[in-house]
Amino acid sequence: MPSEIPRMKREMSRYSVFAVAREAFRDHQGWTRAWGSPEPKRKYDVIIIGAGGHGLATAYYLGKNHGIRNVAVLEKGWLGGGNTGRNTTIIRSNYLQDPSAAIYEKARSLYEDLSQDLNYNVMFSPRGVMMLAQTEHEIRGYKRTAHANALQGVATEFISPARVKQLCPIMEIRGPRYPVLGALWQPRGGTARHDAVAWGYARKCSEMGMDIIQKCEVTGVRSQGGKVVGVTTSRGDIDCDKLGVVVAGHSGHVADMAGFRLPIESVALQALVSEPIKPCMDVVVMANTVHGYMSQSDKGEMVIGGGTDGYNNYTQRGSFHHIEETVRALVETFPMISRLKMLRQWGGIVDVTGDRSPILSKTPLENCFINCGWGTGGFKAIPGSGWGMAELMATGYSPLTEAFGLDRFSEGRFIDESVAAGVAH
Amino acid sequence: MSEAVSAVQGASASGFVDVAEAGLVGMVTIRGDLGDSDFAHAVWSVTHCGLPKKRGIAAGESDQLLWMSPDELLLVCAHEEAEARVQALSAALSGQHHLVVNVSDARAVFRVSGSGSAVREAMAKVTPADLRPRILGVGEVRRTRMAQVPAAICFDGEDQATIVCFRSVGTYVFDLLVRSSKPGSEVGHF
Amino acid sequence: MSFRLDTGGRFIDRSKPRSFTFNGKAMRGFEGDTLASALLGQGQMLVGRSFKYHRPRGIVASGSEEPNALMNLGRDKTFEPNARATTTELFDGLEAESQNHWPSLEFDIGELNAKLSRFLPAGFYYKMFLWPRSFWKHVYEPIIRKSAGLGRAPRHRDADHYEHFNATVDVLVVGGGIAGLQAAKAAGEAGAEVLLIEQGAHWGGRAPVDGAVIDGVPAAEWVEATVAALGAMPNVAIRARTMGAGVYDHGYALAYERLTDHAPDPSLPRHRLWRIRAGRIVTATGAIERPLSFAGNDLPGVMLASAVRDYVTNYAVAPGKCVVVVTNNDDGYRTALTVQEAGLEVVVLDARSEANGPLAEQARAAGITVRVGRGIESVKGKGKVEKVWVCDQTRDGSNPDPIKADCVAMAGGWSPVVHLWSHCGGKLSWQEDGAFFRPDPERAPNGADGAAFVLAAGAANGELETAAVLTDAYVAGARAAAEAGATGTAGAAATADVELSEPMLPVWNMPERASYALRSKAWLDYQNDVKVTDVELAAREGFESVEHTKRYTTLGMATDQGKLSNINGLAVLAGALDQEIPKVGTTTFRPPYHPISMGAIAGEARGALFQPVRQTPMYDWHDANGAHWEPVGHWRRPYAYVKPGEDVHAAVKREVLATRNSLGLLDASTLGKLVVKGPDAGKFMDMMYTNMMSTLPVGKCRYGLMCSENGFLSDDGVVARMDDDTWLCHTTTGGADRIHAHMEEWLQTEWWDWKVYVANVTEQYAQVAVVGPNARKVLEKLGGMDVSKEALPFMQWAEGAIGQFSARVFRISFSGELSYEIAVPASQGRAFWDALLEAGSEFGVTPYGTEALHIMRAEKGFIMIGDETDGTVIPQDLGLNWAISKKKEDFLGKRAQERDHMTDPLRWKLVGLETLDGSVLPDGSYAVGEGVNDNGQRVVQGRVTSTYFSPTLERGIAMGLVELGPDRMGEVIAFNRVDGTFVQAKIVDPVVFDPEGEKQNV
Amino acid sequence: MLILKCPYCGVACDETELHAGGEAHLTRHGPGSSDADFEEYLFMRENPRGVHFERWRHVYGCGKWFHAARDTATLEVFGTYSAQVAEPPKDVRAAITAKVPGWRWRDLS
Repeated sequence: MPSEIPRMKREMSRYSVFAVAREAFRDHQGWTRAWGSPEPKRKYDVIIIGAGGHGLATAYYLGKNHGIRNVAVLEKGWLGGGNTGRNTTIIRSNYLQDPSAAIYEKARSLYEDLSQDLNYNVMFSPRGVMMLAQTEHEIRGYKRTAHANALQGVATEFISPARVKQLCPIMEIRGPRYPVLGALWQPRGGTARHDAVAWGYARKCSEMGMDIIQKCEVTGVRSQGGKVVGVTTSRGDIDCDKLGVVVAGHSGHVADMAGFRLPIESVALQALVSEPIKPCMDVVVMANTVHGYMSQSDKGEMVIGGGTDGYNNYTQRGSFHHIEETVRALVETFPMISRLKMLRQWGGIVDVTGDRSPILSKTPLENCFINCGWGTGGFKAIPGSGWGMAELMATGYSPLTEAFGLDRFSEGRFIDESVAAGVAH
Repeated sequence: MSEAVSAVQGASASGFVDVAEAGLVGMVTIRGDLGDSDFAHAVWSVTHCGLPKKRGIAAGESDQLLWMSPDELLLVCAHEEAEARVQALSAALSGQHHLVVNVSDARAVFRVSGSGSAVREAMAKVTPADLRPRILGVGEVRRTRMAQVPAAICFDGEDQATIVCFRSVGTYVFDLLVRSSKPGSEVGHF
Repeated sequence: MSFRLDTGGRFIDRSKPRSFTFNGKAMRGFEGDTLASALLGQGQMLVGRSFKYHRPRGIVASGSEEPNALMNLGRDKTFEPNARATTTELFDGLEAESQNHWPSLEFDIGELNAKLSRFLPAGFYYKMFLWPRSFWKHVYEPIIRKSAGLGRAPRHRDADHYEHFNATVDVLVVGGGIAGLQAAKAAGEAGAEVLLIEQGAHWGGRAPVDGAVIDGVPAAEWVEATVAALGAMPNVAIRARTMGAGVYDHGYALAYERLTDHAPDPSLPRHRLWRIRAGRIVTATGAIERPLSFAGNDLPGVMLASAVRDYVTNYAVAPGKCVVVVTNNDDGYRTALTVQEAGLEVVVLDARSEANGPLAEQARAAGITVRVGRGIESVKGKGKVEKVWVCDQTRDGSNPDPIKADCVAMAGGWSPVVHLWSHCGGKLSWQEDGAFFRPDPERAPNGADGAAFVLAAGAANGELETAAVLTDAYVAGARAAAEAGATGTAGAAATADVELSEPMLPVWNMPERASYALRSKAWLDYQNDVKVTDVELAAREGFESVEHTKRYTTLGMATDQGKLSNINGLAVLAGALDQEIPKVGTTTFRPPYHPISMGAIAGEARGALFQPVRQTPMYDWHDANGAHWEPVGHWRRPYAYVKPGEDVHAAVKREVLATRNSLGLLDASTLGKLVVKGPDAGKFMDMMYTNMMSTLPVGKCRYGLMCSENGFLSDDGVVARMDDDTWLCHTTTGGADRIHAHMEEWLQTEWWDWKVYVANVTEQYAQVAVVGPNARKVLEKLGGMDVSKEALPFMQWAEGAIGQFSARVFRISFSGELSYEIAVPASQGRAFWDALLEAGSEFGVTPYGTEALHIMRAEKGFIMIGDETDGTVIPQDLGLNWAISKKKEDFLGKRAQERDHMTDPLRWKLVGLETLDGSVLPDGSYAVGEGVNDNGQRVVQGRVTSTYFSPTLERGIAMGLVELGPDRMGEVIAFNRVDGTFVQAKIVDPVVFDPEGEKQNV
Repeated sequence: MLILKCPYCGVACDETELHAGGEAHLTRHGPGSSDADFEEYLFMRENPRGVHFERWRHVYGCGKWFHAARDTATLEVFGTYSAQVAEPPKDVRAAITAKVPGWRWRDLS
C-alpha cells in the first residue's frame, strides 16, 4: 500500500484570527468547504464505515502516522451525527485497569494538542474531573484507582471534602444522605466541543485527499476466500484492501453482513441540558453512588448525563424515569439547580459489551477490523481509539488495542472497570 | 413474651387524608400449587377461607387470604395468631410441596383514609399503578411501587386503602404519604 | 413607545392594581397582566440583551415562543433565572431583573460585540483562539463563558417543594384553544375518560382575539360555554396552567403544572409533574407566527403581528403609537384593524403584488393605508424603532422611502406547533400553500399496539381557519375516543363561517434580493444572534445537513428551541443549497416543549425522601448512641458508636478491644436470610453454592460461596439446615434482595420443573451477634436454652428461648471470638437489644460497628465480599478451594472457572501482608514488578485488598492478592504510594490472630 | 416508557415496575461444553433492529419472570408469554407475522 495514487490534496483556507479578520472585510465570501463531497471511487486501500469521531480519527491517523491516504470514510447519514454529537463531552483517563488507562490517557494527551494539530478549535478545556466518593466502599475503590494511575502515568489524586468544596462551591458536601467523603480528582481531565472534534478530523482527512462520503449506506460486505474485498453501498460497490467497521450502535448489524457475531447489545443512553446561566461550575463532577454527572458548557448550559435503559432499543429515545433519577440525584448534590429548567433532553444508541469495555480487534473475516462497544464512554477516547485502530489496521498490532480483542470473552480475560466502585464511563 | 412493637410505633398524621400505621398485623406467606384442590383444602382447614381469585382477597371469619402471585398467598390474621397458623398450615400441607413462613414482623401496614377520591389522589402522587376505580376496584390487591420501594395496595372501600410495605422502609413510606397528603396539595383529578 | 390604553383588556382587572419592580425600579400593572404586558404598559420596550452581540432587545411575542424577554425573577431562595416575561403572570411584589448585560441594561459593555459582529460570524470560535495552546482554557474560554450564559446562577437552596402525579386516561388533549376544547368535547361525549390541559391561565387560545364567530356567537362566549360544559362532564377533567411537556413511547406523556408561580405560596407545591399514560393523545397545540427577515428586525418595537394584537386586545397595551404592519398574508390585516380600532396610526406593507381579500378590503374601507408589493429595506433607530425604510419587495432594496414609526408588526405566516407530534417519532410533510410543515398522518408515532397514538388537531394540524379547525378537532376527538375504546357517539361539531382568504406569499428574504449588508442585519434566531448570512456561510462551508447547520450556527438552540427561527432558517438554508425545503428537512424535536424546572423533575425525592433509608429495629438506639452512619445499599449501619470526647478512630479501637477482651454486640439484622424449601431444594442448593450443601446435616451450619455463571465470587454466608427439605441461607447485607432475585431467576427461567420455593425472611428477624469471651456468660445470665459448648457446639444452631425471647441461635463467628448470632422476631428486636445491654453491663458490654467488624475479620484472615472480591475474583484466588466441591458435576460458575484465564497459574492469589516498619499499608496500593509494559505502564504483581491498623496487635495488618503469592511466603515486595514512593511488605499467612481458632471453640 | 402486560397477574405494568432481563430462550451450557458454546451462551447476543424476544421480571409485582416479543426499532409489543417455555408460542409468532411479514430471529420466523 498505497496502491492507487491518492486524490490531490484539497486546498483549504488555513484557520486563524488573521484569516477571520481578512474574511470580515470581504463579507466572509472566501471561506471554502470544510470538507469535500466527492463521488466514491471504484477502489480504496482502506474503507472506514462510519464517519463518527472514531471512524474519522482512524482515517486521520492512517494518513498522518502510516501514510495511508487512499481512504474512504462512508457515512449513511451525516458525519458526526451519531454519538459523537450526542454525548456529554467529558474527557478523562482515570481508569483502573491498565489497558483502559492506556488508551484513554493516550486520547486525553492527544486532546491536549488537538486544536493545533487539526488547525480547528475543538475547545479542549482541561478544567478537571472529579468523581465523588460517597461511601466507604467508593473511597477504597478510588484510592485503588489513584494508586493504579500513579503507576500508569495518569495524573490523579484522592482529595478531601474540603478541597472538593473549594473546587466546586455549588456542591452540597454535607449530605444529608450521602455526605461527600472525598473524590478522585484528575486536574487535566475536562471537556471539549463534541461536534468540533468530528468536524476538525473530517476537514483534515479531506485536506489529505481522503473521501468522506455522506448519505452512503453500506448494505453489504463482500469477501473472497475469507478475505474482505469491498462493500456494497447505496451508491454502488466499492472495493478495498482493508475494511474498518466503526459504527457504534449499528455494529451488530454490520457484523452480520460481514458474517460474524458480536458480544454486543444496543441500548439507549440519555442526557439533558439546562437553560444557560452565567458560569458557576468550572469542573466536571461525577457522582456514581447517586448516578449522575454534570458540567457547565461554554454556552452556560448545565450538561447532565443520565443512565442507560436495561433493554435493547434503537429509537434514540429513552424512558423518562432515567431522567428523573439523574435529576433527583443532582438536585440533592447541587441544591441550587432546583430552580433551573431543563431545556432539552435527548438519547443516543450505545453498544454495550459483555464486560462494558470496548472492542478494537481483528475479526474472523481477514482484513476486516472492528472498533465498537464503547458503551457510554466513547467520546473521551476518540483520538486514542483512532490512533490505536489505525496502527492495528496498518501494522496488524497495536499495544493500545491488544487487550481489547474479541478473543477475550472466550478466555475470560475481561477488562472490568465497574470494579472500582461501579464507575460509570 | 416481651412487648412487641410495630415498624413506626403506630404513628399517624392528618392531611387531606389521614395516614396511620395499622400496628402489628399477622401475616403468613403461603406458597404452593393454587390449582391443586388438596392445597385449597389444607388452607381452608386452617384459615376457613376459600382461595382468592387472581389479584383478589378471600375473607373468612377472622382471616383473610390475599392473592400475591400464581403460587403465593398472603394470610392476614391477628399478630399473636400468626405463629400458630404457621404451625397449623405446615402440618396441614405436609406431604405437599409448599412453603409457609411467618412474615408478620417483616412488614409495615398503613391505612390511608379520607373522603371522595382523596385517598386515591394522595397515593397517585407516588405510585405508577392505575388507580382508577374501574381498574383497581375495592377488594383487589395491586402490588406495585410507592415511589422507590415495593408495596401492596388494596382499597378496603372508596374511603380507605391499606398499604403493605417492608418493615425497614416503614418510616419512608409513612413520610411519603404524609407529604403526599399535605393540606392544599389536593389535585381534584379523579 | 408602548403604553396602556384607557379602555379594554380582556384579561386585566383595572380595579386590582399590582406593583412590581424591574431592575429595581417600581412599576405598576394589573391583575391579569403578564410581566411582559405590564412592562409594555409602563413603556418599557428594552427588556434584555442578546446572547452573542449583546444587542438591545424588546418583547417580540406574547407566549412561550418569546426569545428575548428572559428575566431573573425573585431573590435568594426563590430566585429563578431565564423566566419568560410573556409566560410570567404578574403578582404583587414580583421582582424582575433583565439579563446578560454589564454594567446596566442601558449601557452594556458587551455591546462592543455588536460593533465587532463582522469579525464574529457563525463558527468563528472554531477558527480562532488556536494559539497559544494554554490560552483557550485560561484566557479565551473564561471571557467567552462570562459573555455567554444569560441568567444568573442561583445561589441558594430552593425554598419550594414539588410533586409528581400519575394519571391514566383514555384521551389526553393538549391545548385549550378552540381546537382542544372541541376535541375534548367530542371525545368526552363519546364516553372516553378525557384530560384536557392548557399551558396558560386562559381558555380559548387565539380565537377570541382573532374575532372568530362560532355557532353564531363570538368565540369568547362559545369558549365560556364549552368550558362550562366540559366541567360538567364527569368523565372529563380540565386543567389550566398545565403544559404538555413531552410525548414518549407507549402513550406516556409529561405535563407540567405550575401551581404557585402566579401566586407564590411556600406551603403549596410549586410545580406538579404529571406522568400520564394515555390511550390516545390529541395535540391541539396551535400555531406560531413567523417573523420576517429584514434588516434591523431585532430592534425593540419589532414584534409579531399576532402579539401586537394580543397585547392590545387582551391587556389593553399598545406597543406603539405608529404601527407598521408588514405582512405576506391576510392575517396581518387583523392586526391592522385591531390597532386602528384602538386609535393608533397604522400602515400596512403587503409583500404580495396585490391584496383584495375580505380582510384587506375591510382594512381599506376602514381607511387604513395599504401598500402592496412593498417590503421593509431596514428598520432604523437607537435602541428602538424610529424609522422604517420601505422598498419594493421584489428588488434589492435600493432607494427606499421612510416612514416614521415606533412599532413594526411582522406577519410572516404561521407554523403549526408540531413538537409533541414529533417527540416520539411522528413525521412531517411540507405544505406549499401556507409554507409550513404539518403532521403527516401516514407517519404518526406508533404505540405499543403498533397503531398511531397521537392525533394532531386544528392549527397544530395545519388547519388555520376557524371552521376547518373545529371540524378537524371534532374528528380528531371522536376518533381518539373510539380508538381508545369509547363506544358512545359525539354530538355535533361546532360550526363557523368559512373565512375567505387569499394565498400567502412565502417571503424568506425581505427584500427578495437584499444585499449582503442587509442580510447580515436580518436576524433569524434572536436569542442566539443567528442571521441570514450565518446560515448562508454554513451552507458555503459544507454544513449541508440541517443538523450541521443548526450546530454550526446554533440556529434554534436557544432557550426558545427555535420556535420562531426554525422554518425561516430552513428556508434560507434551502435557498443557499438551491434545494427544496422538504428536501432539507427539519431538525429533531426533543422534549420538553418548553423548559420545565429541575425541581419538578425531582419531585418529592429530596432531603429525607431522596432515597429510602432502610432501618433495623434497633435503628433509633444506634442513632441516639453516637452512631457514625455508613450507607450500605439503602441500609444504614453504624460504622462505629462515637462517645463524647473520642473521635471515630478511637471509638473503633475501643470497640475491637472491648469485644476481644470481654463482650461486644453487633446489630446483624441487615444480613440476608433466605429460606429454601422443597423436595429438590438440596439439588438446587448444590447448584447455587460451590460447596456441597445437600449433605449438610440438620442442625448444622456451613460457610458457603456463591458464584455468578461467569465464575466470579458474588456472595458468601453461613447456611443452616433447618429440616429435611429446608435450608436457611445467610447473605451479605447488600445481598439479600440480589441473591433472592438470583435464586428466583434460576428457578423460574431454567429449572422450572424443580420443586423448590424460596422466601426472603430477612426483615422478619432482628439478629444480634453476641461476641467475646463473656458471650456465653451473658446469655446464661438471661437464662433460657442451654448454650453450653456441649449443647450448642461451634457451627451448629438451635431454637429455643433466650430470656423471655423466642430465638434461633447460631453458633458461628466472623471475629474469631466465642460468638452467638441470635435471631428474634423483628417486633422484639429493640427489647432484646436492650435486654442484652442490661445483662451485659457487668461485662462492660460494647456495641460495635461495621469497622470493628471488618478489622476483627481481617485479623482472622476472613475475606469480605467487596473488599477481597471485586467482580473479577474467583474463589480459587482466595485459597477457598476447600469450599469448592470436587464431587459435584455442576454448579453455577463451575464451567466458567475452567476457562484459560481462570486456570492460569499466574493469577493473583490471597496472602497476608506485613509491613517491615509495622505501618498500615495504603488502601488500594499495588505491588510493583520489574520494568514497564508496551504502553509504558509500570508492571504490577499484586494489590492490597484490605488494610487496617489492628488494635489487638497494635500494628498494621493487611491482605492482598499477589502473583503466585502463597508460594512466596516470607518474600518482601514493594507497594506503591500515590506520591511515588514505596513501602516494603512481607508476604505472610492471612490469619494473624489466633490461628488455631482456640478462642472461638470454647 | 414501556408498558407491558404481565401474563401472570394480568396487570399492565409500567416499565418502572419491571426488571429487564435481556435476551430470551438462551440455552445454558455448563461443564463439558466447548469454549465456543460457553462463550455463545454467556456473551453472544441477538441485537436485532426489529423483532426481538426478551425476558422481563415483574419485580415490583408478582415477582414472576415472563417473556416479551418486542420490536426494538418501533417498540411495538407483539405479546407477552410464560417464562417456562423454550421458544415463543405459536400465537405470538403468528401475531408477529401478521405485523412483520418475513421476520427472522435466530432460526425462528
